[in-house]
Amino acid sequence: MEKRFFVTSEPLSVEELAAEVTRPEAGAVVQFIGTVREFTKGRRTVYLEYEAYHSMAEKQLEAIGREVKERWPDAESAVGHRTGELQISDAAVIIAVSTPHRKDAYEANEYIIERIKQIVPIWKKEHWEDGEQWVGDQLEQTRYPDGAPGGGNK
Amino acid sequence: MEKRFFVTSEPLSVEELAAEVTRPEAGAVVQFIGTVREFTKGRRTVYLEYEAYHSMAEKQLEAIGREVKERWPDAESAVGHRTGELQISDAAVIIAVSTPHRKDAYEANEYIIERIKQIVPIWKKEHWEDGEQWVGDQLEQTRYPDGAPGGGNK
Amino acid sequence: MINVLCFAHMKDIFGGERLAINSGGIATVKDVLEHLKSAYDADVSGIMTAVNEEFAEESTPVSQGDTVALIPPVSGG
Amino acid sequence: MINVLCFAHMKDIFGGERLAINSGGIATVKDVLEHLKSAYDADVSGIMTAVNEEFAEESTPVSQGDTVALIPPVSGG
Repeated sequence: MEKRFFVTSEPLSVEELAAEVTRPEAGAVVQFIGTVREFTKGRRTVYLEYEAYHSMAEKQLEAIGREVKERWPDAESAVGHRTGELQISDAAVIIAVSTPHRKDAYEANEYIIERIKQIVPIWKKEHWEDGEQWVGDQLEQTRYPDGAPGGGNK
Repeated sequence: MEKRFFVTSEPLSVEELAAEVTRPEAGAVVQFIGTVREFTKGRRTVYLEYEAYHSMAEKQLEAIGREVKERWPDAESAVGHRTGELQISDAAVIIAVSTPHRKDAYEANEYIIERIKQIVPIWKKEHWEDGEQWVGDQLEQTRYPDGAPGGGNK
Repeated sequence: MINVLCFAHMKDIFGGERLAINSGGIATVKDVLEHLKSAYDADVSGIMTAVNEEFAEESTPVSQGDTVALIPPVSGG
Repeated sequence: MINVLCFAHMKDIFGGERLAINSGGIATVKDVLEHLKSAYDADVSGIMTAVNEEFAEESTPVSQGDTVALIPPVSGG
């Protein structure tokens, strides 16, 4: 079997992620696909760049998978996160969760994306027409106001 | 463009449904895949048979799409429902919703499956090793206790 | 004539997907159901209906050429 | 030596993905950060760290051959 929790520079496939969790015991599969949005806060993104601490990111995704198992013992989950240069509408992350009954699949799926944004060492850099910036906080509470702190690219 | 809300006897594709709603304005796509579960209440399903009032079912799915637009104006949705004989793990329904921000995509998606189970004229018949039965109430509040009421197949 | 469509276990009750009933004396959905009850000795109590693909009430008018569907509790999804 | 991995804008601050620093006098993550601050005049305040791929505290021990990663606020998903 392929890895259930992985980071890759290759395009992600919803078909493959869904297949990873589909099984006779499941009546529901919920998938989340995080896609590159063209406009964020009125500013046009040309492309995004994702970087990962690859080995640790996969470990953290697996850890989230174990958290899910503790909270929803009947759930099976799989996550793929892409790295590198992504164009508008490309899938950056796909999360698939299967459960016997659908309510749990929605809840566990949403739990996973929240946790990814908290504990998985992956970073994105916005590339605009007139600049670029590492995004500091996916929860959108803070953003480095002018490029990287302490210097760095503008 | 293909129909966004359709009933078909052909296998459904998560790839195609996701593609229907993916767009530059969206940062999130949530998909629900309703799959045929092997065991329900301890009884083993051999296969399911889905029947639809085809033309009305598609109209009702479109009506649900309009309801979604009223509640989540930024959402785009697509639904495919399959009919005919379905084997264990086959997808009976796929719902795809895209929104700029993910919370809405989960909510709107769950809204759609709830509404399908209320107002779309589609029926399923369970086929077990020792019998068969039209399922009377998807909300699982009632089930005809012994086959069809007023006679019919056992 | 009035076309009657039967789905799910209604098909078994009426022995087919489509019936045609004479529109004489029929003005509403209620009349259609009464007719079916007496002509087929069928229990259609509590069944939902649609007239020309729109959900209907017992009081919904039905006339020559209309299609009335018998809609058991749905179980899609 | 102690391996230091720099991600996202940390790469720009330190001019590369990997640094190697001498383990002499280094016992904890805090020592590593102090060293980087003085050697690179870099602001690493508030940065998270991992030692050998596990999230760490300032008090987490670090020894010869360990890998310390500088983890800016993550933004995956």
